[in-house]
Amino acid sequence: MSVRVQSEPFDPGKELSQFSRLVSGAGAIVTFTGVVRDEDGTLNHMMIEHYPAMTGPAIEAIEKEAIGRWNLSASLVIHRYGALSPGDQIMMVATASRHRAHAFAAAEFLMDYLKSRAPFWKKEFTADGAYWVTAKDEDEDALKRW
Amino acid sequence: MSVRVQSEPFDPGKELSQFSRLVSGAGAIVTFTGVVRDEDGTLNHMMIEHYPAMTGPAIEAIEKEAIGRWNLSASLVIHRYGALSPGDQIMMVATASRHRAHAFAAAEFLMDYLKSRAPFWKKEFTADGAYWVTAKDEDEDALKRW
Amino acid sequence: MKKLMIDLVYFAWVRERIGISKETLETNAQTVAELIDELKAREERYALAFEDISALRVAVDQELSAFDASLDGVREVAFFPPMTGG
Amino acid sequence: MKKLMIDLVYFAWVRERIGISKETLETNAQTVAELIDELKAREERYALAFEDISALRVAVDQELSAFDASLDGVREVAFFPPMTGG
Repeated sequence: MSVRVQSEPFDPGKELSQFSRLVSGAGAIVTFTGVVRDEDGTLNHMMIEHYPAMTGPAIEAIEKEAIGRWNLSASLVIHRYGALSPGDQIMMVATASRHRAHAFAAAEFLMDYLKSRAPFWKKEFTADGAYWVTAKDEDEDALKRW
Repeated sequence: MSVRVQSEPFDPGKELSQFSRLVSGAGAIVTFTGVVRDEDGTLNHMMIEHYPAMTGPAIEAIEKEAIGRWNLSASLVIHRYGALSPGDQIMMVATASRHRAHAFAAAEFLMDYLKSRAPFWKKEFTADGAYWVTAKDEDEDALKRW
Repeated sequence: MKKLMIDLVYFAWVRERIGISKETLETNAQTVAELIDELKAREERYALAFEDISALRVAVDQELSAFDASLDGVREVAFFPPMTGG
Repeated sequence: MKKLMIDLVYFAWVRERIGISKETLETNAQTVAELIDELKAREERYALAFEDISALRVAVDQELSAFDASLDGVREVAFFPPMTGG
């Protein structure tokens, strides 16, 4: 189990290589990588704010739950904060399990929780001004299936 | 859209790096990597046989369907054949979409089809002898949800 | 009634409306809801930030909590809009 | 009745039971099922390979097909157990 909250960029490929070496024999490895979309060229950049005292513990709690529910042999969450440009990696989740269905379910579960329960807030800076991203009903609804 | 059927090893991390560069702006990238399990040390090695004239076209048809159903901006399937040892990567799927739910669904769909509809057959060589892996009912059932 | 010393932290547009990210408050409030009433009565910027409670979330000592949560023994209360991570 | 020249390919334990991976056959069979009956009548190793049809899959010109599929215009028929990829 590993959680990293950082402003520095990361390389999803290197992270997957490292994660794979760590868990060889797990059978199934799933990764999710979130990338800043350019929204048809309207997005200049994005600022991600977070709650340092809460972020790490909140993500660790979510990861522990995922490990228990799907018997993961390993998991990884990386989430950035600070200024990000279109094309930049925002975050990454990796899960390893004996069974593909478990690795997929755990990765989706982690993503759904990160979207709505980890203390991050995004502000988009566009040609028209700066706006806080509002939470989507569909993201809240996504949590209900777990 | 990309399909590679090969006996050579591949590096999932390098593949993800390359795939990410290709699709920057997609928002969501999901990968699945399948690794040979050592089955508690009983597996010596595995041979994967395939049907060369059918494998490529069959996987391309599956990928085309996934791209259409989930509006993917990119997809990748790599599948190995030949001799593999515990810890070796067998195969990898990558999907890119604007929305995480679409990228996840498409990756799971591709995996379910590869398990039961792409012409590969695995033979396991163990201390007790050599056995053809039998198809699991749960893999056939997994197809029914799509 | 025991006075409490509580750190308040604000994030995203709650922080922007109130104009500060952190402050320490001496309060008689026994619950988060009472604390919010006290803040709203203080100044217009607080009234504006806490105008619509349904648009807010609260964490008590770094745990997501309900608005009727007790402040007994609490050291830090955080107010923010629904999270938008991932 | 027109005679057909068809390539037959076998995979996994079907290949092992029959003992070859490929052969070309001249046949009067009009469907996959008739082709199987013809093969089973030929030799014990074919009878063994096609003993339980429910354990087999067939591809006609590289497309998964039903056992009652017509052989009209077909160039290659493949027999194999259920796939175990991924």
